[in-house]
Amino acid sequence: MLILQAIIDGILIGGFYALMAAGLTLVFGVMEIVNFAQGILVVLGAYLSYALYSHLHIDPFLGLLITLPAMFLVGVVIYWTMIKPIRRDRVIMSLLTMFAVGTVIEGILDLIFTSNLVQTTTSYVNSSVQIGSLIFPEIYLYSFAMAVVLLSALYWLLYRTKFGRNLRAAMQNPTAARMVGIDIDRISAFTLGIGVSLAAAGGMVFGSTNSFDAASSYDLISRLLAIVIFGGFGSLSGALVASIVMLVIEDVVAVVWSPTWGQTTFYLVLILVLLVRPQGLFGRTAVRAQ
Amino acid sequence: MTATEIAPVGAASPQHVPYRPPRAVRYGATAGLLVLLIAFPLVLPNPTVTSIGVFTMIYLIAAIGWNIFSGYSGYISIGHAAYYGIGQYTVALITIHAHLPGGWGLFGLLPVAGVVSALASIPIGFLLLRVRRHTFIVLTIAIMFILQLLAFNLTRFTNGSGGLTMPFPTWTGNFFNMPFYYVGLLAAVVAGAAAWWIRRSKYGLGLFAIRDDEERARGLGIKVTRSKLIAYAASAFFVGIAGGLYAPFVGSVYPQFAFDPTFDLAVAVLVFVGGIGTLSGPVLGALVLIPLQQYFYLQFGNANLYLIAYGVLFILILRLLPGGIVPGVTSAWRARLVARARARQEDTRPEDTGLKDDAGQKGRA
Amino acid sequence: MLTIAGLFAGYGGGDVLRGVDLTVAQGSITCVVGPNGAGKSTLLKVISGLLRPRLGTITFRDAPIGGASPRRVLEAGIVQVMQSRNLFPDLTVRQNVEIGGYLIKDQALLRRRLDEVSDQFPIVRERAGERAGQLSGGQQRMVELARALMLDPALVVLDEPSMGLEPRAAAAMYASVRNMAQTGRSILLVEQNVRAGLELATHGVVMETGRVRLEGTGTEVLAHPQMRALYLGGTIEESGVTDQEAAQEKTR
Amino acid sequence: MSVIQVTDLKKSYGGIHALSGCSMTFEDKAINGLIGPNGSGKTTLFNVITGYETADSGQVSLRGQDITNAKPDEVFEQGIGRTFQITRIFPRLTVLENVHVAAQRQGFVAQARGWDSAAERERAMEVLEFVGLARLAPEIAGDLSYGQQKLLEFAFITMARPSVILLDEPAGGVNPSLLRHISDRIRALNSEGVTFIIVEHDMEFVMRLCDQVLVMHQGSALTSGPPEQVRSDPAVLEAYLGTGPKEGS
Repeated sequence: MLILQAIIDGILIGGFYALMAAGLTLVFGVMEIVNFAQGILVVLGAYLSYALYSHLHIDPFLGLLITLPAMFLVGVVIYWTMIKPIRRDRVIMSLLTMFAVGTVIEGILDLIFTSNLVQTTTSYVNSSVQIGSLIFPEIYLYSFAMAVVLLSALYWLLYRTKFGRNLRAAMQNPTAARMVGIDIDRISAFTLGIGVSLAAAGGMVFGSTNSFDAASSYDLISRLLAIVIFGGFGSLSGALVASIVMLVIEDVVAVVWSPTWGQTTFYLVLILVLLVRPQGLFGRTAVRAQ
Repeated sequence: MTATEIAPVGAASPQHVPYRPPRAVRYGATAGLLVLLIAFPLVLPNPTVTSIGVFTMIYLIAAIGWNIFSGYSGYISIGHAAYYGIGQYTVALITIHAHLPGGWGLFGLLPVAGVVSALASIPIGFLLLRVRRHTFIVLTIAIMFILQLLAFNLTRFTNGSGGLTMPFPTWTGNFFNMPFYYVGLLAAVVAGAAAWWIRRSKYGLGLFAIRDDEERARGLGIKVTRSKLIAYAASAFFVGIAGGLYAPFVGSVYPQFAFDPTFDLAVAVLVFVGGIGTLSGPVLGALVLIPLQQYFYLQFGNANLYLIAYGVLFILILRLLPGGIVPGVTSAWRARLVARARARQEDTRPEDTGLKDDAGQKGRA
Repeated sequence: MLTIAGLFAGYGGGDVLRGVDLTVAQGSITCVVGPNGAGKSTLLKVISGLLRPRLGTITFRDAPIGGASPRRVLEAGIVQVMQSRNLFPDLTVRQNVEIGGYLIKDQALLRRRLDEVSDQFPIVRERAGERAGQLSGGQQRMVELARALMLDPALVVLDEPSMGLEPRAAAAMYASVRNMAQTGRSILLVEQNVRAGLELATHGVVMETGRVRLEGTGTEVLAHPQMRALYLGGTIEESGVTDQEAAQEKTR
Repeated sequence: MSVIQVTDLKKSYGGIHALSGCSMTFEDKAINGLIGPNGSGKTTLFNVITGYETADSGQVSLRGQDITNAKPDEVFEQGIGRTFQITRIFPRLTVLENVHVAAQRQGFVAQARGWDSAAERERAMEVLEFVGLARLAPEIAGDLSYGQQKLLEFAFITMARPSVILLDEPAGGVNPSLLRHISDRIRALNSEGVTFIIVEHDMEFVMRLCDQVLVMHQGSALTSGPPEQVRSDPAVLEAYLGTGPKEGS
């Protein structure tokens, strides 16, 4: 029963990890950028929700109406000011640049919020629903529902709209996309905006289910990267599956063995996968045609 | 037809303008710097200042070591804190389990810390070096976090988040920092000598070839996997020593400070700012930035204010001087000399030099 | 309608194109052939805006387009079908064609164009919902041609359209190209399959080492005695070019 | 006498047969020309011989010894050097350092010694002199012009005294006087007993230089023989000109 509970917890938590990982892998798929700042952007999202809740008493879920557009803007600005000017060696340079951008944001957050751990403790954070002997914390249920809604919206955007069609075209064959007149920079800026918004949505849940500070970003980014490598860089479905699988494994190991080992298993699974398939679970050796 | 007759090949090249200052200048500067570093704590014995000196030495060793792998081979690692941590834990665990007293004897453990780090780096490197580019960078930091988690989890061994406490040294007071400083300086000199030697060696030339075009290097008979692994282990060795010096200096070892992601950032920034892949780059970076960071810390009491400064600096360097200060300054200086040589030549021979003006475009990723 | 004069372009250190002069007449099918390394593909890249020329001019219907972005070239009325991997494999056939009309803002016009193109290329309707990556090489090429027509271009530029196609598919593709020309479009194509390309063309152009060496009607060029020399040794008009060559060497 | 023999080599990428059972014999101490229309598999053959790609099936042998799918470094150590169609030098090293990279040594101690021992340095200057780049020795290789980079690549390949040199389009993008220079260097080395295999589209260059010309078409050998014979072979021209538009349907 404990294991069943752990599996369900893993799936519920995996849901909002999928949000953050989807943002990371989408950005990579479109512009080959490993957004190393994704972890701190999640924390930034968490702080925004926290600040709105603690100062203005805006429910974090409702607050997404403010934080998501704001974070979208952050992503767009980062693209135009930081990524677009990079001319050569883009893959490595953009990775290092995002690493540096993340550090600046971390420093700023640390100045504003200090390094005291905080948590967005809404009324439903500590309440839960019980079915038989299974316990479902309300926040997990709500956040899972939100993840499903947002990921569905993302799929709708990608697969049912013209913008999504253009974005996927740019992802599959950037040169051909330019040849039909698609503005790759605009698509890229937009994609980074979406990726950062998804980070913020994940951050809202993260900040409600964990006490955090700016330094939490390191743990987050390494988990997210593990998920994305596991799922294959640039693969959206890979990221979703990997989020759920990784979190389920973590939670199961946590109850069977110990919570700390659960976390370690996370990385050990990653290493095992890479020993067998260096390109990740769903990764193609060449992500895009050159 | 003999070689000298063909017109287009190097025909109108100006007499060579060197890329580096003359040997006498370089050796003189090195000796002068060494004298300054030896004299520094004697002139300014204030413990606050000398403790900045010790931190500078620790980062100097690490930066030189990191550069041997990442700078020379072009594989950027942002997870070398793994070996910083292993070095710290090696010294702390041996001290505690062997019930060693605090004191000079602990410095004897520095080579051990280096060797253990290097040994640990071999299987890790073997795994990491299977992948390239972004996946490599990402995995280096993942490995670092795995080790941090292990340090937290293997409580019986590491005491987990409780950390380990080192015995106090036998010396105190204003003299406290001195031994750490000089041992650190000695280690930094050894690291610098090793980096210099590798740069001069056939083996090192192979590393640079790998940086420029790995497949091509393989095709010229270079054992690329072995070369990269050796460089990785060598850099782990020195970073391990840096960790081994840090542990007795601060007197305690905690997982989050041993396997510290900000250490990774700091080392990468130091070397990038100074000049990646150069001998003097890491030295310049560490000697300028670490005192600045420590100053920030002491002045504003906020450990993370320097994060902002570092981040901004890193962005600026990546944008404006992607090679770092040393190559940036030397190439600007050389451009002036070339321009002058050309101006002199204009009078006698108005042809093109046969060299492209824009060297930047050619670099292969 | 397209005039290229004194065009120099290349990558990195060297020039691949060394003074190309070329005119594509209204309503013609102009085929550029030449041995590998002659600079044919580079020429197309410069025309479509993927590569900036170093020297020289490109004029299309009296407007200069040298160095313009791919988007501006499209807007000017030139659409290029690239050599290979031209489609978006995970989009449907219909989406692939539709995206060719990316620059069309008027939805009604977009639908009308899609209908017209679908009439011309039945495969667009027949396989509308399938992923483009699942089509055969010949079918993909048809979809590419259909996509190129979405903007109703005045000039269609084709880079080795027969590459990788089996003979039957290549024949169908050539028929479509001829069809395009009959509906009033000008065509500029580069071909490896010299005979096929020149028999299709109204105007043949032979390039070698970055310059135009021979011009004439397709059949004239094909029958030219120096074609053998061109492909199997010897340079065309060897004596005639040396002075010009020397002059151009100086301008660099 | 054959030096390199390939037997029934096959290599395909996603359904396209780059090599479809290619068998050829390259003559020892000769200048072998390898020609064929675009996409006929010449570069793939080079890549398979030199270990940059692995064959799906078939055999490569060097003087009777099997070297099929050996690694690039092993192939080089066997005495086969090559250049690339798009020159591959080390752009951030100096010209001299580039040449020294190609002089690898075995053993830990030898590796730890300075990269330019006196004997090596003399040899390096010799090969640079040979191609006329000696005066550019201290320059950064990436700053050289395209033609000079080609010469540099050619020079460092000869550093290790290979017995066979594979050149992938040595004439591409090179101006006429430099071209003459390159063919002179090839002849000079050949007279010292070095075997050449040259992929080249400049037919004049090939026909003037080569002792034997081998023709590839659609991934396998079409014909081979002395330049004049190949040149007048109607099948070769057919391969280059392709088939007409109507013949297929």
